[in-house]
Amino acid sequence: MGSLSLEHVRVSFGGLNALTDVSLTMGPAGILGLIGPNGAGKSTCINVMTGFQKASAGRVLLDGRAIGGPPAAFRHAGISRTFQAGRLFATLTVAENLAAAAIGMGLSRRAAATEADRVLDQTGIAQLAHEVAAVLPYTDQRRVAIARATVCQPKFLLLDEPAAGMSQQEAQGLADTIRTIRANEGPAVLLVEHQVGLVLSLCDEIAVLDRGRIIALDTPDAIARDEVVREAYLGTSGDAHQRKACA
Amino acid sequence: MTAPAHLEVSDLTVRYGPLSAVRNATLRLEEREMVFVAGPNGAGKSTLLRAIAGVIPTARGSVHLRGRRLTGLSADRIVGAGVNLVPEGREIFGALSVVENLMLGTYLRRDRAAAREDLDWVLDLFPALRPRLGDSAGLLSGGQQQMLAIGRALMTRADLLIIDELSLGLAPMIVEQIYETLLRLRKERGLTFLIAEQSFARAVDVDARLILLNTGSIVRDGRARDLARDEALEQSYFGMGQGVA
Amino acid sequence: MVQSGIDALSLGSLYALTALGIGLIFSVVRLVNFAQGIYMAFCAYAIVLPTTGGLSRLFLGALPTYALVATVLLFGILLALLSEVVLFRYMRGAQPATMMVASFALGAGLQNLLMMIYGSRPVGINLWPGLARLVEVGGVNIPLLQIVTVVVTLAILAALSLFLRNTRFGAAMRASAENFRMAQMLGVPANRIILVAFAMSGALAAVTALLTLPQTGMASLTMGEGTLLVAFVATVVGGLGSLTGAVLSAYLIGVISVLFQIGLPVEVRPFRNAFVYLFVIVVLLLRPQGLFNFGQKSERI
Amino acid sequence: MTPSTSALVARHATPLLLAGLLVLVAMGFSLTGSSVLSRIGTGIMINVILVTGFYIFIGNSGVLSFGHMAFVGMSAYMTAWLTLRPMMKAMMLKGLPEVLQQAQVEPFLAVLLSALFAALAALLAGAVIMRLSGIASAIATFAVLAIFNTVYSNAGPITGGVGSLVGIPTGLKIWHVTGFAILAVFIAWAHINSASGLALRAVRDEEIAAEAVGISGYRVRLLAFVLSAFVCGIAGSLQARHLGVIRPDAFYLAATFLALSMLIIGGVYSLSGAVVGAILLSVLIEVLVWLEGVGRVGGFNLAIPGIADFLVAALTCVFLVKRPLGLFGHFELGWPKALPGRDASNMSSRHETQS
Amino acid sequence: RDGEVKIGFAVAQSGWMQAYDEGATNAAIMAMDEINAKGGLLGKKLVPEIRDTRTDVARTAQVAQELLSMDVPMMLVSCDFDLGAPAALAAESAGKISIFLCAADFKAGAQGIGPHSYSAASVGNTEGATIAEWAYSKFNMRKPFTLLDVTIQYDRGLCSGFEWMAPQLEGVQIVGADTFENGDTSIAAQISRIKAANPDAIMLCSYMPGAASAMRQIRAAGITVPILAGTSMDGEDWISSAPGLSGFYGLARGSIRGDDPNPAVNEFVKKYAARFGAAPVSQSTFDGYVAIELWAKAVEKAGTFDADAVVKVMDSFKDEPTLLGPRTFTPDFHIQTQIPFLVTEVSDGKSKVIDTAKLSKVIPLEVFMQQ
Ligand SMILES: Nc1ncnc2c1ncn2[C@@H]1O[C@H](COP(=O)(O)OP(=O)(O)OP(=O)(O)O)[C@@H](O)[C@H]1O
Ligand SMILES: Nc1ncnc2c1ncn2[C@@H]1O[C@H](COP(=O)(O)OP(=O)(O)OP(=O)(O)O)[C@@H](O)[C@H]1O
Ligand SMILES: [Mg+2]
Ligand SMILES: [Mg+2]
Repeated sequence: MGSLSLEHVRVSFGGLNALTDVSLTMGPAGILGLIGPNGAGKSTCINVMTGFQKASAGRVLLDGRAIGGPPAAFRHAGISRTFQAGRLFATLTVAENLAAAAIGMGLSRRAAATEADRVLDQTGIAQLAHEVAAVLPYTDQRRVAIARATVCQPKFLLLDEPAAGMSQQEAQGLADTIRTIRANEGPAVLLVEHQVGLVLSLCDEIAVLDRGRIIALDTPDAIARDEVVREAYLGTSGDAHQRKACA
Repeated sequence: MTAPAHLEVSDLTVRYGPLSAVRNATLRLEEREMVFVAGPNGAGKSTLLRAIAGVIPTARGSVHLRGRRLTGLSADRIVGAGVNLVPEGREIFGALSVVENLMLGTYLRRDRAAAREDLDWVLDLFPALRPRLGDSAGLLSGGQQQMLAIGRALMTRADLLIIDELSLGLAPMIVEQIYETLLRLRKERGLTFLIAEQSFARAVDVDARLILLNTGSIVRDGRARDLARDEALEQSYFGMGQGVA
Repeated sequence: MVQSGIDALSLGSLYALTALGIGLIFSVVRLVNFAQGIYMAFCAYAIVLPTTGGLSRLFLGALPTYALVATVLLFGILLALLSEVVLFRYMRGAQPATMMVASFALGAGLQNLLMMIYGSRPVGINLWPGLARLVEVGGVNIPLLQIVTVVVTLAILAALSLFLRNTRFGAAMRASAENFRMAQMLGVPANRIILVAFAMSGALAAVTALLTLPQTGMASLTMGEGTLLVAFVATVVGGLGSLTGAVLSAYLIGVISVLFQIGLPVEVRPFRNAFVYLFVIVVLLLRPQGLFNFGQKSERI
Repeated sequence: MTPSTSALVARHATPLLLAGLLVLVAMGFSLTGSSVLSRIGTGIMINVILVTGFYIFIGNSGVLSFGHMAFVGMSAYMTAWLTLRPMMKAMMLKGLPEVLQQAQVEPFLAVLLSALFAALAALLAGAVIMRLSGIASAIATFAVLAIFNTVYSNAGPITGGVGSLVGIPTGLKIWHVTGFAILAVFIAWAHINSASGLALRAVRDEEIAAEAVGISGYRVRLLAFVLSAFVCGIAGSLQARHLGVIRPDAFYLAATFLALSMLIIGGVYSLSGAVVGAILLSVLIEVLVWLEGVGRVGGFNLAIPGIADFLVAALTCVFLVKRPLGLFGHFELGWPKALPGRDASNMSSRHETQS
Repeated sequence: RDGEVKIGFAVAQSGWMQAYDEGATNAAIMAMDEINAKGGLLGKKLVPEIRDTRTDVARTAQVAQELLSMDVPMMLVSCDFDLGAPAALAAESAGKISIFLCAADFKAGAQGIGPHSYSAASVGNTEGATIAEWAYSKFNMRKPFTLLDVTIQYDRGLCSGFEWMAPQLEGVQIVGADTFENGDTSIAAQISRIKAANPDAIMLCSYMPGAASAMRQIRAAGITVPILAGTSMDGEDWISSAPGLSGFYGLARGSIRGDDPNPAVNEFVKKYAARFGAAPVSQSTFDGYVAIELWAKAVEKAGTFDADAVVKVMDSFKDEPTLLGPRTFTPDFHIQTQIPFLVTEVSDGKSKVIDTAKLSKVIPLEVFMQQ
């Protein structure tokens, strides 16, 4: 399995350092979780790894080699993502949403339709194929967004808060979807999420980001017990149900 | 005669075209109550809250605030009456600066000095916003925007706060802090809250009243702890039987 | 040289006033109001009575100056308010393109109305001939009118920007622009705010008419069109939503026009506008977010 | 019908129905045998082609263009250059290059060449301005229109200047033009369903997400721009031959807004909308003008001169208020799958055609 | 009906052109009524068929079609060349005669629309050349400046006629030239250039409203040299825009103010005022009358309404007397290229006829061709 990594990456916006010397590698761990307080720099990490944000310093490495250019170049190299805000092609049908992504990868219209059908089946949303994206319920929109990101078998799949606004039950469904994708297409996954239960249950490894720095990188169990993480992120009083989830 | 409820909703129906998103909803909020609205995706939570705030028209029924009829008033008049809605999806003003967003919350207030103090108070509550006061609000991270939306609502000093999907995109610790603050506000300033959440774990946690919506109708209304014991309910609406919560 | 500078400034001032009127409405309701030009023509015609050819007879023009200015302003304001109340209010949330076409239709309708009342011949109006006088400034003779134009424009700009910056109105206006419903949810009476913006744009159209007439001496159905187009371009080139940007780029286009008029050889001079618009394209390519939009971007991924 | 052809028909129901509609309209105008009516019908068909051309770019890209009338005009002038008698060109258009001086091209070839010329011009202009999107792009297209107008008005030796250029052979038949209109509809339909068309609609809906899936907004926008200029070019060439006289101002703002009104009244996001909008507004204008004429000829002088224009403007406004997404919204004729009401409101606020 | 002949009018009854077409249309109808009163033309009564072009080219072509289907032998078309052309073209391809009410473009004739198309008025180049010659001889113009409004074709013809004539006049040199657009609010830059050139006359090739506002700005800038113009600035309505204006000289084919040296014209103005409630607002009114006059004479002479026969007669008209004086057509020119004009002066805000002027040379065809 290949690897996608940030190497001493710094991102600053004017005076603000969104990321300070972050090094992080996804790939070997299969599903890597990335958690941290609001504004810690999680989305910024994803943006840098997908070409939406230039690093002020440091590099992005794909299989050890530096990668750069516009987002399309990253996508063609097999790096795919979803967005914190769904960003589906609202007036297109679900099938067309997927086909558009395949066209972006250089497929012909016909081949794109075939690829879309394949992914629809693979991700179990074939029944939605002819729905227009804008009218889908929130949960389904998330699933379509993930399906769209898996078109043409990317090697890396970066998900930004895919479970936001979902109930625990729906989040479980999402977890299943992600597992299926892993099983079928085998991309390495980076999962940014505030539903800690989901992250703990799904990830092989978890990185914790706080104020632009990685403050911990460990197995889910270790992270759940980590005092520093609890202070920075989980909170101390009301985490009863969170902990229940990791049990 | 008993004092009128803080909020009295009777027989409220809201339609989107042929579809009734909320049907014959009747509910009552006493002063200083914190009431949760929960229910699965598409149950009509947002619709109910928006209709109460006067953002969407109602097909039938009425809303009264301390005995005063709100139905039919424009949204800004309803704010004037002391009701404020934090909508789903934040709806911050991306092109305006953070401080402008916050100060807009005070638009109807005449007490300029107190408003300034409130600004400080909100920034203490959400310290992440303080260094960003002059920045365009659209540049904030997702969670920071949610903080801004809640902070802005607090700035209105409405005494009935309606919050849709409060914890959306917020880190667990922040959610924790916000609830602590809201409970304090309820105690110190006598605010009333109506909050929509996906799950009712939080309602159980703070021992609040819970209204359960499904496909537009109110199916339960009671103490969250009592409802939580109803296994069937958990199973059918939230799948909490799977042991997630 | 000084003379050309003043020329450019006074031309830019007329553009700037119109750009301000357009920018104001745009920043509040996402509407590029193509009817702004016809407001101006209406205000100008209101000074005289309809006649069938021959000499024009004064209507509002017969009033003493202050009353004339007041009534013409009022006239512009009423027209703008009327278009909001009768038409644009019902188009909240419609796509900008739809509103733009509606405003164009409104403009066409109003122009027809004006033509039905006054006929299509341009009317000579001798407003404030005293302003035509030359005054000596630093050794050059400059028409008093140009000085008045520049001064009045700058005064209006200053007053307006003070008003928008130092009252809650400014932020409320921009907020209503961005998200009408959310503004209402905070208690901002968005409809009233929009009315005020329309009133201001109407007043600006009236001022533009009053400053144009002494210069040209003629009112015509199309008198607002040229200025309107330049103002429209200026609002975008300056950075939409930025009123300062709109004003600055209106002045810039004024300067560029005068420069091309002076600098181009006579055979190429008729192509002046082509050069001006080429310049506009270059600017857009270099700064698509607007020439004077120094603020950060307001959307992120 | 074999199953495969019936599937084909079902899949292409929209253009087939539209073609049928056009044939019906053409028949309505030509069967009376009145030359005046057939002339009106020809004008309507030209409008259909024009608005379809506008739609190909505006509808699919969501970017408003003020510039397309420039391509219509360029094609019209090219038609004049190709079809005017060489003697007249020698007299009036001394600056024309030798090839064009001598050219006397057969009418249909002239349509094709002129439309290609318009497409080429769009390629050059688009290569520069299609980098832009949203309102900046709209203004850049307006700049293109203004430049066209200024240049053609002042390049007397080539264009005859601001005045009318006369002598273009006339004599278009309504059925020829209807044929071109149907061709335009099929071109638009083919584009909608092409890879590039789909990608363009994706860019329209979410440019950032489109970038994330590897689509280049610039490329797909440019292609649509060129294609729509080509279709507009067909309209321009036919327009020149319909009237026999052209001048730069005929291709300026008034014409632009008339075409945009037709498109928006029909529904910017729908090919059916473009076609029906063009027919509807054209017919409405004809009817109102006819009524005004009746009012006048009847001797009662019921009609104030110009009242028809006023009414057209007023009705347009009323219509836009009542149906801000136009007659068709996101629907197409013959598509059984309809979008429920919800998205109409959502999409209008979220996917604004940039102005 | 047998005793009638329909005359087509494809003119604007609405839209901005209406104000310009109205007078000439009225005058043409007066001329027809006079003919009818004398027993008609070839024994037939002339009946006007008026259709509104709505100031729109597409509509113009359409109403022309409608008129032609009524079998009119002759059609009068809109004053403006650009707006009238589609109708004239339609008539041409139907082999019918069309006469522009007052177009000033040489293309309104055999060199443009075709052999059946005429204009009752004079071409812009002629006017420019005429006023140049006149100014030269009347007040020794030596250093003129031309200020061209590029917005319409007429203005360009005017200036190019002036520029053709000026160098042929002994000692005359054009000291400067500049352009503007009719809608420009300010011509300050142009005025600076005029001042620098220090001319002894300004040839203003423009029309309303740009012409009046240019004049106002020129005078306001303290430039007092004579301003010369063609026939487009006839009429009174603009004078109020430049009060106390002096030193303006324009041309006219006839006077609408009742001070025409030709009493017949003054008589016509009175009759017109009596019939339509107001005096004509522009001299182009007369052209409508002249158009009918010329055509009727040709029909009379040809003894038939047949277009080709009538064209033959019209093309042979040399100094044919009309209300406005002699008119000439040739197979090459269906518009007046060398007619006597009245010269109107505006002094102290009052305009009056002070002279007549006629071009001494024939303008060669090439001059018209170069646009
Ligand atoms: N384009 C930008 N301009 C200015 N500041 C930015 C920009 N993008 C991000 N930031 C800032 O950088 C910091 C990190 O943002 P980021 O979105 O990566 O946080 P996050 O960890 O994803 O937070 P959340 O969980 O709330 O989504 C925040 O303070 C944010 O405001
Ligand atoms: N603008 C709209 N137009 C049409 N239907 C709508 C609209 N908004 C919501 N609906 C429908 O009304 C129903 C209730 O939606 P609502 O958003 O109120 O649910 P919710 O409980 O808030 O769901 P969620 O958990 O996803 O926020 C759903 O079926 C939804 O599809
Ligand atoms: Mg984030
Ligand atoms: Mg909701």
